[in-house]
Amino acid sequence: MNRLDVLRGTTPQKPHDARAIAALAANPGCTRRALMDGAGIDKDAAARHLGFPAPFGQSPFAITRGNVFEALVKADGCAELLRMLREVLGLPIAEVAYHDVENVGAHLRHAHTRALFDRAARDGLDAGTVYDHPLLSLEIAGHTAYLEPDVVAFQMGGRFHIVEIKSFAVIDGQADPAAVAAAARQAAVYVLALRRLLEELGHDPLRVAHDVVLVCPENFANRPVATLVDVRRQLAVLRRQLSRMTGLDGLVAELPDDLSFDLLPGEDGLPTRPAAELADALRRVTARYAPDCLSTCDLCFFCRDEARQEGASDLLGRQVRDELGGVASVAEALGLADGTRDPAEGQEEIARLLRNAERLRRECLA
Amino acid sequence: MSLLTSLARLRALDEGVAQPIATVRHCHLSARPMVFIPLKLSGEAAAPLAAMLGTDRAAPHLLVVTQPRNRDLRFAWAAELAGLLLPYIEGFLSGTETVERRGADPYERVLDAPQLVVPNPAGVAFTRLLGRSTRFRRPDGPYPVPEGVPVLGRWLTYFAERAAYPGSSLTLAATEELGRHWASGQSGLEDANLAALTGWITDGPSDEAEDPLIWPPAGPATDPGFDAEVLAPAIESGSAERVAEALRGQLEPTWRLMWRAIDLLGALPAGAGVASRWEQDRGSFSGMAAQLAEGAPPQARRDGAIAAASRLARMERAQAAYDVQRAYDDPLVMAEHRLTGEAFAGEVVETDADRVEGEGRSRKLRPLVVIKTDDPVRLAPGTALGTPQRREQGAELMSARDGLVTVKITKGMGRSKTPAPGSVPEVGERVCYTSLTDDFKGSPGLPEAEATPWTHGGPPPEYVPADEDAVEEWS
Amino acid sequence: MSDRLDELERRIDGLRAGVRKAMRVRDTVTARALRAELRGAERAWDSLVGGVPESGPDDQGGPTGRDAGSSRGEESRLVTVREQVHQALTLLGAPAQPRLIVAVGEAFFGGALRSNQLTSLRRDEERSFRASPYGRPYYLCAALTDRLSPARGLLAVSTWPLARRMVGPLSPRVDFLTCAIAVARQLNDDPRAARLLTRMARNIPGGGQGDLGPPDPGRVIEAAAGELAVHAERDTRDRDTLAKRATSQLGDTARLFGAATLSTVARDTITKGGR
Amino acid sequence: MTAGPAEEAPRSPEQVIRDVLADLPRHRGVVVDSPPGAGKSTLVVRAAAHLAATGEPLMIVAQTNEQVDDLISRISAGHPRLTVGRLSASGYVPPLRMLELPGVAVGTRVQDLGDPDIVIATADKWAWISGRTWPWAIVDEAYQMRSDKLLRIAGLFERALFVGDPGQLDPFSIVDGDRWSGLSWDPLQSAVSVLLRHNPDLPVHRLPVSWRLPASAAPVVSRAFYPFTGFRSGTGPGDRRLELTTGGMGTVHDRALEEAARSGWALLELPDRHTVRTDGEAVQAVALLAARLLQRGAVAGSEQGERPVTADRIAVGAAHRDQVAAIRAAGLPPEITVDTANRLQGREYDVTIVLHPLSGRRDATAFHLESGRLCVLASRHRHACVVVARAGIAELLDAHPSAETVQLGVPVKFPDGWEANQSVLDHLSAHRV
Repeated sequence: MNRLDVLRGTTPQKPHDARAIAALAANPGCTRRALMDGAGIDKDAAARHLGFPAPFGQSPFAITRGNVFEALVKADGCAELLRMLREVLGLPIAEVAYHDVENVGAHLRHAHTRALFDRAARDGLDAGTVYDHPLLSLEIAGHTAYLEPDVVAFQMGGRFHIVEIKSFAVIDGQADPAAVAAAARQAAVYVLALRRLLEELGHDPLRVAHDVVLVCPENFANRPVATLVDVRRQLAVLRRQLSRMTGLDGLVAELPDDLSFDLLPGEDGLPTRPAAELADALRRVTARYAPDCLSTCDLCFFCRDEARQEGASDLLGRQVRDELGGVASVAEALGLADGTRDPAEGQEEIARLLRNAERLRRECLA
Repeated sequence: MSLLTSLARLRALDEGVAQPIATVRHCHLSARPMVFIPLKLSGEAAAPLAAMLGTDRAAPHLLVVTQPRNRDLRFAWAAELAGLLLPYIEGFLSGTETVERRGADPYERVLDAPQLVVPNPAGVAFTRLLGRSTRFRRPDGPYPVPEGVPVLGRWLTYFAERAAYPGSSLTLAATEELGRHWASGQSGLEDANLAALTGWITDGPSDEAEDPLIWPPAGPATDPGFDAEVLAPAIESGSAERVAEALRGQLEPTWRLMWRAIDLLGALPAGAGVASRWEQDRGSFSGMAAQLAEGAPPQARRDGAIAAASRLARMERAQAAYDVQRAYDDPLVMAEHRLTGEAFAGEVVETDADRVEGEGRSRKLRPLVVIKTDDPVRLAPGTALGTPQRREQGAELMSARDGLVTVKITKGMGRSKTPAPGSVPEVGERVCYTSLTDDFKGSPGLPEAEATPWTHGGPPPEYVPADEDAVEEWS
Repeated sequence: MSDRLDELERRIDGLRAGVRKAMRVRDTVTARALRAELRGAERAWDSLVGGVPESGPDDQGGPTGRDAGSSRGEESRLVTVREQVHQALTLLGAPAQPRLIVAVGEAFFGGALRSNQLTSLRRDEERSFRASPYGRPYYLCAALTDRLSPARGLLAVSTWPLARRMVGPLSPRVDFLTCAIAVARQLNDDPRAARLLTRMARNIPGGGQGDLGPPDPGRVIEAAAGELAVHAERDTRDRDTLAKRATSQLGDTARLFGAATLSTVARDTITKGGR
Repeated sequence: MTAGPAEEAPRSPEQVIRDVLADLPRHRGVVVDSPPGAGKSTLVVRAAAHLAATGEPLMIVAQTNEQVDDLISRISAGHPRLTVGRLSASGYVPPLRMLELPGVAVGTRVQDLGDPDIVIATADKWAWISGRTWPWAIVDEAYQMRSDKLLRIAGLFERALFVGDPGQLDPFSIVDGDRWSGLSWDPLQSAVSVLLRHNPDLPVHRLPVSWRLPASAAPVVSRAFYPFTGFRSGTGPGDRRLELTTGGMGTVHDRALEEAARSGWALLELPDRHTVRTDGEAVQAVALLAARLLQRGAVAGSEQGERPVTADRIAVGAAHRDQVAAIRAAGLPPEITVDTANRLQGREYDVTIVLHPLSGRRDATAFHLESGRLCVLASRHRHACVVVARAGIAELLDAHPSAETVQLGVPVKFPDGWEANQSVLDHLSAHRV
């Protein structure tokens, strides 16, 4: 049995979605996170159980807005979408065939998707142009994750394009770079999944374009606008992270055998494991907290609390941590600064710098 | 961020209270700032939800869009906003002074200018979007909007753009200004939370700052929990009062924080360069007002090639000047450069005030000053130096070894054969010299927009206000 | 009274805080209970503050942010939802989504339909049909997918030729173009009609002219017809095949409202068809 | 540089130069990408002479005064008959060697120069010139030139040849330029990218051969920094030799130099530790390497014959100014160049000693990962490059969070700094000491 499964114990595996997979790259240096993701443990549930609920939430207005916009893009036989595909991909007029993969039962969707794309890839003729609600899959650390791109577009030219529909606005050609990046990372997951699919089917994976079609509302109107986004960089990062995930066993090997992240869910699915016990278990694998985690990891408040208790300079951010050279603890750094602590071997320089800085601050604030 | 600031953060973390990283205030604070706290509807680009604003901390105005998705209510809201902001802005246009310029006609400059204070950079960004979504509207034509709205749009755009202009104080983001003067014991990311940052500076840190129930976000984004549990039902109910009350509850805590932030900054003495930078702000503001009066078209959506290049040149120039001025105005800022060896301070231990170089006509007064310093000097001989103690002075580094630095004074000693009294530091005086100097060579001109070269796409089409701009949906 | 108000407000704040605390730790049970109390308190507050109607402007503006229900809605309240939908669909002459039906209702019949009024419509129609088949002159029924299952979110009219209610791969586009032509033909001076046509026209190559002014119906019709010609032949073929299958494989009800057990029926009927 | 199709059938440098010259009259602009040491200056001089020969006046734009002076001496060496006018700012003092050159006039105004065949100046100086246009221009180091500079001078010429190295550091600004991102004329983009976005049909040629980089380096640099537009080295294996005439004492520094002499690369790896930027040990190691290199009487043998590696043929490169200062302070012979990547651009030495930008760090910022930085540092040498670094860079890269944001409408830059660093590190690990 996979050691990661042991780590998870009776806790049901949390399936990865595209966002979760994309998030693997957020902090690869963090063993704690890598193991929890690898084992497929619901970090959000864990965080709540530990008494450190994640600071994330989505406004109902945002959610409605998102759904309404997607509906608008797909309304009237994808009229808007076709217009945009004709604009950005030069789609021929004749290509309008629409396939709603969801017309089959959920249990058949993946197989149906495979069949449809296989046909499209084999004979471009009479293939669909817009595939709505396809279902792709990707292997993550030995488990299959199912992924639902918004739309996959297929072109007579024989290329597949991932279409990503987002409800953040493109204003005068610009959009929030963080939001675009997130969309690109997510789309890259779909591109990779679709490429793997074609490969399995014996087609050229590169027929999936690395340019994804990002559809957003334009300016302040509801009118959708499409932009091509090159996700090659995101793909490279993604491949790296996935190969790390398979390499997790290395990490796992060093873990004590009795270590378990099991939440022991009860009848109602709520964790029953004593929070303190879970906390101890987590603390046995090192985290690598950085303030950036506050926007990328469900466990952030737990790890920040840990960093506070340790008085770790990580609290102040990666940059500060780096400026302090080898010095990891706040007390140590300050001790070196006001000379109450002698530099350990290799700390002479940072000590000199800190003392200098301290001298200057005193002089100026005197 | 320098090691000096990092040290301050460590200290703050250790002592549980923010540490000063400036000894003077580097931004201008208006006697009558307009505090402006906008809220937007989640999931929308620029759908205003509410704003709390005003110049009187005791009497904030609350503007609310009670049906945030209703286009007409949105413009009504913008009109109300115009009704409050425009009188404030235009109030400054009456008192002016005439400024003579070399090689150009004199112009009228306002004696004082308005100042917009928003909670955070996101607030500035939203102000920009509000401006963008209203400045192209028309009071006439197919989709008319209330009178003031297009004008408001232009001013909001202007204020948002000024916020990006280094050293300008026309628009301040509270978190940024506080962060420029105090180092908290948390990360820069967490400093973006106004409640948290002010907490560090005043009562000390508390996780309550992250609890939206105690300290609602300072906007423009609202707390999702609030949206779900309070706002949505209130809007459902169709009760305008209830929506207004809900939003007032979200805005009032931030309102108090904003004035607290202003008081904190106000308690610091203004740096020497602040007045001159504010003077530029007044000039810029007067220019904008003039353009508006002359009926110039609204600011373009994006800068054209020429506009972009000239704006970049102006901003780089301003940034350089701002950095140097801050260092000259503030020993604690200068200390950052002393730490990296680009500046040094110490006591004058020896001078040769009447030293001269050259013979006959090329005979020049070149006094030497030797300074004893503990700072690590990393300046090569020949480096041009300036000093905060005598701003008109020019100097050059001769040599620096074992804590003794020899400096040659090259400028600012007056015309006579011997240095003007006080122009050369005396033995025993504490002085500071730095390679940072603000000697700006004017930047070369740019072609007219009509003469944009082929390498940059050639002349752009002239802007004609199209109905398209005016009718653009706002939903 | 005002102390009562204060007291209420304190209580409301307390309850809200409670709900949000509960929500943050996903304690839905508590949250639900508190919410109930909260609503009560809020209603009390409303009535105290005085005369706020429990149900205000009924529409949040819907997806595109339309203005709340217009006065013109009033007179058409007399016409039932069912009839309004029928009017709209008849004008369009092709299966359509509630969104479009509502827009047409507004633009041409001064209707005040709302999408959510249409959600249950198909089910009601089916119920009434099962109760007394063909008891009504027409039914608002489903369009059928290539698996003869009801196509999601499409409404159609029972009196149409069967093929028109079939959805082949090209049909969504074809129907859109058909609807565009219909709307263009009917174009009146109502600004809402113009807005609708503009929206449709800009998605037809050669049909739009930016967002400016009222679109030229003639031009839209020409453009739409032009693209229709490209798809027509294959679409008609697909639909006819589907229609034949529907006739041979489906009973009356299923033929109108779609095969109930979709995938299974579809699959073994396909194998049947193979024989 | 943005991704392009890989080179078609490899053309010889001479063919490429002919293609370029042939294209000049046919197009308003011609772009030539030149990887490190691929004979960019040679091309500029050839093109200058070629254009001057048509009798039409020519203006040349370089980025720094050094580059201008260097070009002038090359031109007058190769084509003594050509008259050259050097425009300079009033503050500038021309080196004596230049005043002695025949047919070279120096002045601050075009009028002061007489009417030379070629007028040459820095982009900054050209920006002040007006009231006259030239039928031809050559813009050197065009990838290091910000597009707003080009905007200021583009009115001065009708047609232009743009030459530069796309792999080096991009121009930058001290202010945040997001408001312009995505614009085809973004002033912070390089002159070439803006030029090509507005004139996509202009021909882009590539010099296929690096004369500077030895056979041991060209493939490494090409793979890491020019993944889509490879180049090869002009010299074969063994054509470049580096001999240490005096014996070593088996210290790590000696062994590093010996490895470098043998293979063209060496990685002197210090124990894994997080350090401050001015890592004393690393700085010491760098200084020692330089000193030992001189002591051991290194001799460089190449197609240009044998010559001792004197101090002026050695460069030390680092990422930050304070590192440079620290290294200088460590007491190197003043003739040895010590500088940041930015300032080493376009320069050439026999041996370079590099303090790895990621050495001793715990996290990498975009600055440290920028591929152009490492590219400059790893491509200045004719014979060998010795890299000094703390162990642990592999782990740093492995743990690097990728959170870079994406701006719409901005062409993706290749190579990705992470990939480039990885690739170079892979190669260096084979030469670890």
